[in-house]
Amino acid sequence: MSLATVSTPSSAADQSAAGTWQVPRFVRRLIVPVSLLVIWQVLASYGIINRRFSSSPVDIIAALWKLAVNGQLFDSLWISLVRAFLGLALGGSLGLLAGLVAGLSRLGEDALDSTIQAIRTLPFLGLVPLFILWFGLGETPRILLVALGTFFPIYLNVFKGIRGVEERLIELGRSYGLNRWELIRDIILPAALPNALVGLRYSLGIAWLVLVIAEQINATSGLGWLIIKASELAQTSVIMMVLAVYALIGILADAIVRLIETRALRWQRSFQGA
Amino acid sequence: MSLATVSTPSSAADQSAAGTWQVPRFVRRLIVPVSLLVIWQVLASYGIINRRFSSSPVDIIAALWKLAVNGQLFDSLWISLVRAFLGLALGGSLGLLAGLVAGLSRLGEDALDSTIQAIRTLPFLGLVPLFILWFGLGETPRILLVALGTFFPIYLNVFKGIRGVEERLIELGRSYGLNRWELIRDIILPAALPNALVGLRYSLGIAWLVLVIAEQINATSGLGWLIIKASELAQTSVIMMVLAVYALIGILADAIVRLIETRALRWQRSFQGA
Amino acid sequence: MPNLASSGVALRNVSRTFGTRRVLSDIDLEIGEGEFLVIVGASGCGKSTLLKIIAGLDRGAEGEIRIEENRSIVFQDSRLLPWKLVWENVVLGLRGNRAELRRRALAALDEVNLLARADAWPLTLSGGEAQRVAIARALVRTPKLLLLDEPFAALDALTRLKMQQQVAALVEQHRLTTLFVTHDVDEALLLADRILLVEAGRIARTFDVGLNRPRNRADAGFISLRRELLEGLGVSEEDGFAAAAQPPKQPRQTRPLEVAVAAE
Amino acid sequence: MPNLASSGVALRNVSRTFGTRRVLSDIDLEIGEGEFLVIVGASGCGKSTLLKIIAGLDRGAEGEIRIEENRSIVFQDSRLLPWKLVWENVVLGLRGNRAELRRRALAALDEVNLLARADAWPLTLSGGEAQRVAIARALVRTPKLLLLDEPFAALDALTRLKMQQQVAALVEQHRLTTLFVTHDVDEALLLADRILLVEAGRIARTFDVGLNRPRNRADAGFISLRRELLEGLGVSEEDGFAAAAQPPKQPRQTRPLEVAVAAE
Amino acid sequence: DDAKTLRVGTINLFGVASTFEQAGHDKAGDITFQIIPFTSGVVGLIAAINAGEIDVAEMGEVGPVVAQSADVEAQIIAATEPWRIGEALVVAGDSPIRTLEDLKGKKISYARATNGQWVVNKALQKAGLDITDVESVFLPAGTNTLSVLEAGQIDVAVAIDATLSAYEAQGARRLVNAGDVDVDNALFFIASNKAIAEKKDAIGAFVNQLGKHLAWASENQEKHAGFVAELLGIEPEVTLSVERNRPKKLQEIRPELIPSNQAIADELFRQKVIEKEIRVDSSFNYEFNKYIP
Ligand SMILES: Nc1ncnc2c1ncn2[C@@H]1O[C@H](COP(=O)(O)OP(=O)(O)OP(=O)(O)O)[C@@H](O)[C@H]1O
Ligand SMILES: Nc1ncnc2c1ncn2[C@@H]1O[C@H](COP(=O)(O)OP(=O)(O)OP(=O)(O)O)[C@@H](O)[C@H]1O
Ligand SMILES: [Mg+2]
Ligand SMILES: [Mg+2]
Repeated sequence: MSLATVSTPSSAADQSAAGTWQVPRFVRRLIVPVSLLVIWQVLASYGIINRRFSSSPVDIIAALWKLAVNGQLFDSLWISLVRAFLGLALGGSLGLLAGLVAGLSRLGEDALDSTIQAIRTLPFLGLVPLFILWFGLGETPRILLVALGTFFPIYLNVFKGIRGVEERLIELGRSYGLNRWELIRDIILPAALPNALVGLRYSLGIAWLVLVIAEQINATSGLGWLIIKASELAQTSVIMMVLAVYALIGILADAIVRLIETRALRWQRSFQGA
Repeated sequence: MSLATVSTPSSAADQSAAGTWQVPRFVRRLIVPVSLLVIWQVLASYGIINRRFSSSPVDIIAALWKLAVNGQLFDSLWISLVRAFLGLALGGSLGLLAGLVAGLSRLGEDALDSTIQAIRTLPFLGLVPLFILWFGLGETPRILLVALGTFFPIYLNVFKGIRGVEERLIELGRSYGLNRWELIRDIILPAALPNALVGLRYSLGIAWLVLVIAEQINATSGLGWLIIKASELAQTSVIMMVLAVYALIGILADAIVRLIETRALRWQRSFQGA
Repeated sequence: MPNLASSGVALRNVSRTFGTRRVLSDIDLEIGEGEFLVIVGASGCGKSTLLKIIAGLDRGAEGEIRIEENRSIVFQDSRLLPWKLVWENVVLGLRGNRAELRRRALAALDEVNLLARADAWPLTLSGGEAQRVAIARALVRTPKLLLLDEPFAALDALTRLKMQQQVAALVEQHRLTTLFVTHDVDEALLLADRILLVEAGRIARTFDVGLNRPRNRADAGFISLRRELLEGLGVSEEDGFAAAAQPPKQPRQTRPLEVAVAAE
Repeated sequence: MPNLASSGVALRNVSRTFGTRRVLSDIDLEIGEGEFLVIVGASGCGKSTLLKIIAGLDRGAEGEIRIEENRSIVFQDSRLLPWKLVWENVVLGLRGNRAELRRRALAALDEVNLLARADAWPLTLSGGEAQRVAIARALVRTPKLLLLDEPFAALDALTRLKMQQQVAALVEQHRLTTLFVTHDVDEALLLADRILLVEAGRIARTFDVGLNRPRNRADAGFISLRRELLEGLGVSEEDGFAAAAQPPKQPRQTRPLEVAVAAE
Repeated sequence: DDAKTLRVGTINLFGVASTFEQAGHDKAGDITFQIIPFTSGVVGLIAAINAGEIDVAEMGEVGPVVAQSADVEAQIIAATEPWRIGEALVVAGDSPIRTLEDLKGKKISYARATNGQWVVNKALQKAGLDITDVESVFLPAGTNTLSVLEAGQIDVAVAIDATLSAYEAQGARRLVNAGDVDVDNALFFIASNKAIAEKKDAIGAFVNQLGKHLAWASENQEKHAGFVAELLGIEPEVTLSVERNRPKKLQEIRPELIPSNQAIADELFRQKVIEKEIRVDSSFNYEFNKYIP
């Protein structure tokens, strides 16, 4: 007979042990990225990485500092954030709406899904000249490009989320006399939420990505402009700095969505990784 | 007492009715996009849409014909398809792998997730110059860019899919002595599959999108190059033709994934829309 | 006996086929207003399918069906919404002031002895607790038609007794029409006005339970009906562990349905 | 009586707390090799939690636990993998030639009278069918330890009898150590070597069932043990529908656990 | 979009109109010049003027040809004097390439359908080479070309000021200036036909203001260099070196300019960069010469 003896400490001891020995989660999550940064810096300091190809983290921070001091960074960051936010708000809510319509009714699916799937594959970059034609030169085409880019992940995930809701629960709602809106609010949306949040996370990333393209149209502001200008003028450290800012914002945005996730999905008892 | 009387026809009658009266699914899905095309053509023919702003469907087909006849279209299409496929294969399999590692183990998550989340927000355009520096001017940077772009949707959805697997089923697997690989194969992957397929669908779209950017890198072939060349020369009808080709391919690719989906998810009994 | 003429629920010549399997055939059924109808039958004979048809949840059924709109249902699985707290699940679909709803939910949960778990997430409930929440959810509203699919299967003897009494009291008080699926013959006899025995998708027999209420297990009428019913189900009263002496495979009273269909 | 010294499963001073709720306290338990141990208790008293601890599935338990690695478990919910066909579910985790596995699965499904549904998707099964597949899945392998959490709750009388016989035969044949949770007192008495009565997270009483096998419900020892057990569960043998005459709220033998904790 | 507001599209990196605002030159009488900076490449400019989003666009010599080939309804209304050392072929500081003849078989990066392509063409022509004797490399807009050059992925690149000077300041070496291969590299201003019809006064005022702005810039080089440095976020020393050779005034639109543009059109057609043969003379508009200060 094969036996295993498990001895679990008492709860109090367990918790104090956790306090003393365990590294907090967010620190553990930082270990790898921070180590990568350190290695990079060391390689750069010893000249193993050519400065022309990439600046060292220290150079990047210096560039950051310089642009932060003269205010250019924050201005650019702010305007980009505003654009990303507006585009995301627009694209996200339309995506949610379209996902709901297509997800909830077959008629909606037949009407929307194939059209959206076709549009989805249109490349943004090809659309830039057309967007200028159609929407002019102001903020409109930029925000619309972001909206277009963020629309799809939300749409796809909401649609799929809704179609993944178990028939059993829909039956439940029907037999308890939920009207259409209550069915959506109480059953379909909560069930689709985990998927919708994945869509949101992805949209956040896309919003940034599209901005760089959108801010090429004509702009003297925004991170996208900053990076393009720096590229054309061969300012490697500025390029890398902007990339670093993007990354930071990305991590931040992601952390926010994670927070929403853990709050909104408190009820879940799913696999947490071994 | 409120009553409802339901009278359902006998099965045989039901099926023959379906045969005679119901429009097949794929035709119904085509109604809206085709109507849009017709409206567009009519508006264009009557000059309500300025030709400068967009070509009419007929113009686009003419442009398509011209490029198809001289072979340029198919050459470009083929090379783009090859690039998209290679990039997708690479990015997709790496995304799957990373998603598995991060999804399956906390250690993996701590090691990979934050780094990937940070990289995810880096804008492609900012990376193009770096890719040229690192990988030269051949096919490598193009394929790698596609791989990078397609990596994230797969990763995110696989990760999320795995983390959405019900703890109950994992318990089941554990108590029936499944080893790690069997647990993955028999429980985690099938449960994560619906999500992974959403990721795949999204990746297909992204692959195209990135190609337009990637094919700016010293390409003299591919759909992206066609579109860039056309926009440099303000050839609206060519741009729109290439976009139409993108859309067609997109619909096709999507249909394939749908097919996979319906086959792979036969077991599901989920909400199909009302 | 309730008046069948004013009946709320009626099925005429209803059948249900999944793929090529005919699961229900030629069901003719009327449930009188205020009647307590119990369905018994072997596992897989079509009880839940019938219940769902009567609940208007099965669009694939053939035949004529008249359903009651104002109904509550306890499914065989508890079907709690995992993202709503226990008490929120209880008042699902009820409209009104939140505090008032909570009050009603707590009262109903108290009835099923689950007051303490009112603010828990459903996924942390035990099997019997989840089923009790589902019962509370059905009982907190006063429908015309109450559909219960093996509602007490996961409950211990005491809780089960209490629940039986509660349902009986409620049904009597509000004159609810009730359709009750169970495997427990005693339960059926204690509660039913009429018992349908379903076999392989057909109503094989109908028992009118003419016993006075409250009913007593020791009653002669009870005992003889019990024997009849058990026989209908293929069990002889004496079946105990003695049966283990027989060869393990018994003649199949619970024939797979294919056989029945093929025989047609 | 099996030899406790060579026992495979042992718990010493085990408790389990969820948040602030203590669900199990000070459980000391040894299961002898080949012993058939039955756990009874009110809904929510901690039976399934105890079973999961013994199955090694609960990492949050405190105390000393020795578990058996070679085990099969039937969960309270059937837990079929929806993406595997019924027969594939049965042989989950078994290795070997696919044709051979299928043969074994079909044999096991035949035993639970479900041969006809071997190639169905689990989501199309009825409640009792799903539970029978779960039973077939546990019985198709021959583990040392068999854990069954209310395995027959969703089954009709006949199928239940047959399953009880089958489990008993299998256990006897392979000298399986078995832990069996049930609400059915008769079932407990028919099968058990020893019965544990759990109350509010503690082992309240232990009954050694010294009756000979095969057991008979009419046996005097059986009847007296039955009365004792029911009393332990808070039900008097005569409780029938007569009890409905009492006020609906009874004194709570199944106290909410908070109360028990607060009293400590 | 009233007749008193002229929308002028320019490119910050080299356009002369981009400093209008800083210099306070964005108003003349009751006319307002709304300067709309584009990030890079003439693609956006042509699309914008085609869409009627801007009235006037500032570009190189090749731009008007491309616009015309795309049926954009616009005409050249002004041009600066030649800017012969404002654009050049550059190589990495340590490059072995010393003469134009060395270009044979090398990788040259330029942007299609721009002045850059024209400079490359003329340089090759001068060395007796054809475009097919070198390997053309097209990098996406916004590429850090200097680093690609230094990494050895390409051998030669075309750059225009201020990029050119910025590269030089970072160690790149000029191989040959545009002027040395007979490229004028003047900046051209095209106006949409609609603007010409409806905003004649405003365009006139713009041409006048442009002349004044150029004159002012050449007299206040440090100040202008400061503006550019601020605009582009680079060192004032670099922009100051740009100032010294910037065009100092406008030239008249006259028939003598046509042959050079026609040559561009013919060559681009020969290379199948543009798809039809065009006569460029119709795109020259002489009526605004009178506004040149
Ligand atoms: N994850 C959890 N979090 C909080 N409470 C829990 C959790 N799991 C179980 N409980 C609680 O622990 C108690 C015991 O649960 P358990 O499942 O062991 O009951 P049980 O005896 O099997 O009851 P039943 O007969 O109804 O299945 C219940 O009150 C339940 O609500
Ligand atoms: N969606 C479906 N597709 C195919 N077969 C189905 C489907 N739903 C039910 N069945 C089959 O129909 C038969 C009757 O199912 P039903 O759920 O009505 O049984 P039941 O009498 O409630 O049994 P139990 O007592 O086990 O719950 C079963 O054999 C079941 O496998
Ligand atoms: Mg059922
Ligand atoms: Mg339990």
